[in-house]
Amino acid sequence: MSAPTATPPQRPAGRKPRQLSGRPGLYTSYAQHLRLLNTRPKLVAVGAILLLAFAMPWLAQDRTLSLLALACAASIGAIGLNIVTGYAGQVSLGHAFFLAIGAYTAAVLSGDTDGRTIGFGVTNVVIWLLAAGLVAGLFGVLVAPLATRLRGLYLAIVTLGLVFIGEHVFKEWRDLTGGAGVGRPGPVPELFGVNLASSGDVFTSDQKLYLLMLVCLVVFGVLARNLARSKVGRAFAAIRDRDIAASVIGVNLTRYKVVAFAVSSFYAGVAGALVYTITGFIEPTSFNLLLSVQYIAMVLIGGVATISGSIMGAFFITLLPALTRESPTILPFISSDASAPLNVFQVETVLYGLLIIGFLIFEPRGLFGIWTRIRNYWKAWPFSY
Amino acid sequence: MLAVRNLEVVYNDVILVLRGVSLDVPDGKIVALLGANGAGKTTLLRAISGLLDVHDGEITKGSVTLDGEPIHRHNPAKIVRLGVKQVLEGRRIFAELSVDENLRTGAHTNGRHTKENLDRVYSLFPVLKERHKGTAGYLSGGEQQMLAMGRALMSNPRYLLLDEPSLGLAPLLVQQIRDLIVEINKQGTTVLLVEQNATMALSVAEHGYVMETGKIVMDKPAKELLDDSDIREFYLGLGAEGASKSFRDVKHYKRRKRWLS
Amino acid sequence: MKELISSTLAGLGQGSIYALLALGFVIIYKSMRVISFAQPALMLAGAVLVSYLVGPFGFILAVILGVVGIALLGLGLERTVIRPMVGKPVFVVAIITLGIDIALRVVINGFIGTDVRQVGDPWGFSRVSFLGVTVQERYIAMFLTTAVVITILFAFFKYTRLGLATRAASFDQETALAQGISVSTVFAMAWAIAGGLAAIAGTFVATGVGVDQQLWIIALKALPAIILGGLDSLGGAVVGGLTIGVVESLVATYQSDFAPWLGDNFSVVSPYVVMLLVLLVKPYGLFGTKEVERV
Amino acid sequence: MTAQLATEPTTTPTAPILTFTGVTLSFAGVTAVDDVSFEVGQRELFAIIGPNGAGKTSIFNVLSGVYRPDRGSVTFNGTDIIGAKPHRIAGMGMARTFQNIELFSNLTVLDNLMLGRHNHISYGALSAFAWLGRARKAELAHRAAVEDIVDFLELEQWRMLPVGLLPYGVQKRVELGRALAMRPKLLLLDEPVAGMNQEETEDMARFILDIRDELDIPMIMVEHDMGLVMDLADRIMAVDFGKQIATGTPAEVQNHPDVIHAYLGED
Amino acid sequence: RGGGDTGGGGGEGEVALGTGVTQEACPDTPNQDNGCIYLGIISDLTSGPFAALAVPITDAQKAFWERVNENGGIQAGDQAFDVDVTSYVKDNKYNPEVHRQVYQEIEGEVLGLAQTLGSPTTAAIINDLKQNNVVSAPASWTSAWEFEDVILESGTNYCFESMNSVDYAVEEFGAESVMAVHYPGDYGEDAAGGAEVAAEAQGLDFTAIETGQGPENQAGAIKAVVSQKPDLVIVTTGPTDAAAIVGESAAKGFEGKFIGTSPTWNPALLKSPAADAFKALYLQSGPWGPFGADTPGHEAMREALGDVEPSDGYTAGWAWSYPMKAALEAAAENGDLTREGLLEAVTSLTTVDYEGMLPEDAGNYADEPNEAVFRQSVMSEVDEDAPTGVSVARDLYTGPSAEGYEFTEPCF
Ligand SMILES: Nc1ncnc2c1ncn2[C@@H]1O[C@H](COP(=O)(O)OP(=O)(O)OP(=O)(O)O)[C@@H](O)[C@H]1O
Ligand SMILES: Nc1ncnc2c1ncn2[C@@H]1O[C@H](COP(=O)(O)OP(=O)(O)OP(=O)(O)O)[C@@H](O)[C@H]1O
Ligand SMILES: [Mg+2]
Ligand SMILES: [Mg+2]
Repeated sequence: MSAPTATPPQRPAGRKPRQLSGRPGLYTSYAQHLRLLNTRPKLVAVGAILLLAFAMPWLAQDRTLSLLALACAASIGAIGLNIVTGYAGQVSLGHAFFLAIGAYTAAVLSGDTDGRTIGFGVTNVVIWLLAAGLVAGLFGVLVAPLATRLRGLYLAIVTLGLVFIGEHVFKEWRDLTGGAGVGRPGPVPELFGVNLASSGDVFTSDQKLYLLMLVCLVVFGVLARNLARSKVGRAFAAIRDRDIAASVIGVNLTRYKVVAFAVSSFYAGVAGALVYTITGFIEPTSFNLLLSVQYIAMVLIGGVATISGSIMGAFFITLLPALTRESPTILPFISSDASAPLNVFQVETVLYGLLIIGFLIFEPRGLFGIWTRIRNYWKAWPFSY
Repeated sequence: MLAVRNLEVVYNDVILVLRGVSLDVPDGKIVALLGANGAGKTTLLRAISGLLDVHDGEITKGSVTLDGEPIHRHNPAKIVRLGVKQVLEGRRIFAELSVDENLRTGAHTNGRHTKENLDRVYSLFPVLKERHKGTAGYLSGGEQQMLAMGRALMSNPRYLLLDEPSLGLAPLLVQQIRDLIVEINKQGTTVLLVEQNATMALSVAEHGYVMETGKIVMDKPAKELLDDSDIREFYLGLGAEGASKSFRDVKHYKRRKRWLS
Repeated sequence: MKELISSTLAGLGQGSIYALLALGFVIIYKSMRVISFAQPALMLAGAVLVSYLVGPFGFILAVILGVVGIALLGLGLERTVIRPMVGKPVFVVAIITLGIDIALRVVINGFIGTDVRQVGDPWGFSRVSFLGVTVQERYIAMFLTTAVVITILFAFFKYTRLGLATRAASFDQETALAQGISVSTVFAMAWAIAGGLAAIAGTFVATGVGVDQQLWIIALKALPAIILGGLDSLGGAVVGGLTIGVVESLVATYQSDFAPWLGDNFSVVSPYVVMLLVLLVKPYGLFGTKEVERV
Repeated sequence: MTAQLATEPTTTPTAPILTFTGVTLSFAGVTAVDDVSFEVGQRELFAIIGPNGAGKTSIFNVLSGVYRPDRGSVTFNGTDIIGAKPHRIAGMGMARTFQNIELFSNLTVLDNLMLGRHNHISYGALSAFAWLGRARKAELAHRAAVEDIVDFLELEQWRMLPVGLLPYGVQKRVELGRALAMRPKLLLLDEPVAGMNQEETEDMARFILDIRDELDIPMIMVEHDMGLVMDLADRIMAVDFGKQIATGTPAEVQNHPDVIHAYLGED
Repeated sequence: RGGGDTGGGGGEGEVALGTGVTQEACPDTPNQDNGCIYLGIISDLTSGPFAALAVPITDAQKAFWERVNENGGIQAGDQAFDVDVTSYVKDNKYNPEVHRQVYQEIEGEVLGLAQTLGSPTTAAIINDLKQNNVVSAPASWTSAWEFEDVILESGTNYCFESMNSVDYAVEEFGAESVMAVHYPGDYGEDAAGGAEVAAEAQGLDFTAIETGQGPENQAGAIKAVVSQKPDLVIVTTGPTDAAAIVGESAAKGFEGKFIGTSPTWNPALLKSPAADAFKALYLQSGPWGPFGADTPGHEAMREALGDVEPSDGYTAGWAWSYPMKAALEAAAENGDLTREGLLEAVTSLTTVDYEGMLPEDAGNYADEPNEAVFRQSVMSEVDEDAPTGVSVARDLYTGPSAEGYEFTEPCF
């Protein structure tokens, strides 16, 4: 008997292989579906929010604007962290480090040429902002190989190590940072010859900075949203959900982890530069575990793997302390004497912790989860299709 | 007797999955539960063994009773101690633990007879004995399924709820599992068997239930089910003459059987 | 040479503290796959509680009561805050533990007040010497205590049903439940043990110098230790803790002579550098369980 | 004949799409694949059967680059693929489904299918940021292609749902769709009908036949459902403890005593 | 509600009122006829590293201004103003960003700051302070404040204090080698800088050892002390770290002297195992006498505070308040209680009545730093019977090094 041979399948003659292609008539509807704001309500809602946001300088006090500006800048950082952690699933506690890189890059570039710390006097916002992002992104690329070897909490703690090592370097490198407890001035923002950090005739510094931050947030938010819905964003999600399967369907794990860290760090760098432009002062010990954790909290509280969630989370965490500081008005019976056993200051801090706890217990999917809940209430999402 | 009465289960507060299911599992018997994917069979088992919580599910109506006592408010640990044990769908072994340790976790509520039970399981599944120190996660799909079965037996349960035990097993092993179910049943354990492999299930069960979208649509002795023409066509894949038909002849747009709707 | 030996021994003593702290982290991790950032607060609470109890009860009894007290505190936290989170994403739980830490430390600070509190340990800075090498007595006490604690824990996880149940629950809660394992009991126990360990560690940290509001920071040193040893390995926690202790001590002693260019105070970050180097070679630490993944 | 069947690789008349020669793969203590050789022809539906733990999935893992074998060679479409990274092999046109569904459960059906096209979408991260032009055009074109697959596999009603919420049988189908989206030159199916009822099995059988007959894609299928295997396969290889024990037409393998003894049982 | 509140130009009397000054009485004051001057406090009240000191500092300041109010407040012609330091108290958690945020929250409500605690934190708002002319009393002793007009520092700074400590050790113990064991940053480096200046001036061997926070991080410092055996160690750390350094060094046979600064010391160290070592080897420098010192100012403070656990945080908070009081009085006298008026009063202030806690010329804010800086400090020794565990060994003195030092920039 001969070895069995394969019998090619019999196919009815004349039938051509069916091709999986071509139905041009439907293109327009896909285009519509792929649009960023693909439904009318979304368009209206986002338009209204933007309108309000840009009207803010005329509606709110300077100190509120300053806080909002901070929240906008932090949002960019939160978006960055969400890209690497939320979308690509690589939990990073190293965000503080990248924020620092951005902040110092910007501060050095725009700094006084003959101050006690290094400075090059390049005060143009566009230049130092991009530089801050790029330098931080470069560090992200250097760190990324760790992510190809380490998983989950191991990666998280190792990136935390980065923060500690960074903090050490920043404390010791006095020419760069001024040293612990001394610090250096933040980046100097100048655009079209106008120093945005000093009040002018038309706008106060807070108004100008707020607008700058808002514009940056809109730009970087839209860019991130584009990335998220692209091939790259899908590859991130694939790596996050099942990395072996991702590689078997053709996703280059190493490359996309590097891209995720690079983009995330770029955003962190930009955010670092902006945050400390508002603060106006950089102290090297600020870039610590707590800062990283705050950003993680923004992502979790806002909602993992959503851009709008990152923004909500950043606003929540940035504004929360200001809100808890209002607790005396709600709880007037609590002593404002700092030496009393349970005084307002302790209540403030405890409340901050408790609110985060309570929030996450109530809705582990974050603010975005609450939003979808509300939406579900109206239509039984996601079964509405 | 394990009895389910008028059970309604809702996931995430909105998705109604069981819509008034009633079912009896008399002592000493093997009862089969058939049904398409997504009919709610697993959900029913979860409701019995108290595991709905983990999935954000909730019993909104009806009851589960064991010998007349309601148990649907008990926690899973208590239900296991009462002798009702579920083998989860899919290969839910503890991947990082060794085979031996996996089996020992099964004995959690019944530590005294670990030794005998271990011997019993290893004699039922010699493959596992060979690899008893190995990491369970590296076992093949079928080996993992055996491990899950063996683990459930470690506590000598009175009622065993099996969720698709033949899933992914080689034909020979399916036969073994079937024999094993019969054997376990002979030794006094009542079995509620959820299966896609209707041929196998109905060959051992005394009574069968068919479930469709959250409702019991048929409830007959197994023999009668085997003779039912719909069951023969849609669950057993038998042609009109009783001979199995070829998959090569499957038609493109096939009529689907739905008892409801 | 003598300096090398005594520096190593001091490192081992300090490392014992890290090991005890690391064990607390590891126990919680083993049960629920979460790094509990509440450990620093529990440690501080332990030290403060002992400092209050030592007056009326004496050191030994105070430590015992302190351990029980903080174990109960851990239990209470688990019950009220962690229990509702069972089955939720681990990073959410981790951030919640951080919230606990923030809130709890404010309360504890109230009990510390402006003074440095003392735990009244019998060792102080007294030293014993053998073979020409002198070691502080408290380091010996720490080392021995750690040895005893680790032995007990090992036996617990290896030989008891609850120990195995704990490991099972950490891998797959639903399946564990289906085996009749009460996952909540497992978690409660883990938090109680972690609390007790934190109290012992806190007491040791406070020997000699006392308790102030900043004492909690030391607990973070346990992080590189647990990663170095492998997150879910008790033995790893001990090896990791001791390694970190010795490395830190040696770096502190010799760095200024051999590598001053690393900057002052390099010893503070040396644990993280060691951790990084080890992980590049062994991605799950020295003894961590490799995540089993196959398709 | 038995001995010959077991040792000699069988040949196909046309140039084979895949040649698997003398491959051995072992893990601590287990030889999962032991000197296995086979070929798959250009239009063939080749099935692998064998008891649990025989090494079938391991063969797939070697093929898709998840494991690197200790010995042997694998030539796919003329290229030696031993040592290549999984994503490279995928790029060459090898697609597979998994025994335990490996979908990206938080993503929608469409996104999962679009991920299948990952290697065919050629724009970089920078154009992704801007979205204008290249990226947008590519997305639209590939979206249209993916919708065709949706049609083909009758997945319309679930397109926008996260796959995690779908019934098991549908998920299996989505996984098949994701593999098809890769425009494969060879498709590996690991237990495509496991856990399915009769009805769903019949559906799947129909898709498999369509893929072969209409899309002209050769396949290797691992399956325990003997009815399906015997009906659909052109050739079958049986393995046990990593060794191949028989290769031949369904009828030959079905009656092979070793196969009956090790796998089918006397029923 | 009566009276105009924040009228910028003039109001009803002849006194010009600015932001944070009202005709209306302060809340909860017995002097219902007085107007009110609001001063803010930004301090480390809960979880920061200096909370243990910041709380007594804040309490002492409250007591100080209460006493001022009880004595009729700040007189401005036929009008008087109470000073309120309780309405705008904020917690900075010792974080510069938080500090700036809370500052912005109260910026529009207060005339000045009765306390802005910490130097990096204050550095974060210094530009805002200058831009808005907000006069502030710091709660820190770094030498940088001498160069800022809006900052009303009191007593000498760490830099001069350490110079004096070195000089003291040379005189008293004939020290020939000095080591500064210090935290990084403003606090430690200011002191180390001063010690180095003095060592150079006196021709002594000098080494600086930077050390981290946390008792577990002191091994390097201890090794340096024990192996180099300097005659004098200037310690600028926190109390527990000092306990580790002093206790362990002594246990290893070190016999030289330690001199610490105020934040280094805590009376409870005398209950610690390191107590004997402290008693034998430790001295305590400070810008003024400790809690139990014998001056009218100290006396008034103890009386005002009543029954409290003694802490030199109180002493500091109290002493830091005098120049603000003097500045307010001067501004009121000038009839200009606006921010500009207050700043102007400050820049022409040459003396301040510290009720004997410090000499009057310690309060010179008019001249150039080199002339204005106050160079005297106090040396105390461990004394178990004193309220805060230390009592004065040598009252306010200036050593030769400090005397001759040309002060043109901060020491760190
Ligand atoms: N956790 C959950 N949340 C929401 N819906 C769920 C959940 N679990 C199951 N469902 C839905 O409930 C229905 C019944 O599911 P169940 O798993 O009980 O079916 P089954 O009959 O066991 O199917 P299979 O044969 O695939 O195992 C399905 O439509 C499923 O999508
Ligand atoms: N990563 C691994 N590490 C260790 N052993 C492994 C690994 N992967 C597979 N094995 C072992 O190799 C053998 C073959 O496994 P494989 O998954 O290929 O079997 P299979 O033929 O697919 O079985 P089934 O039909 O049950 O899926 C098994 O004994 C399995 O335990
Ligand atoms: Mg099921
Ligand atoms: Mg397999």
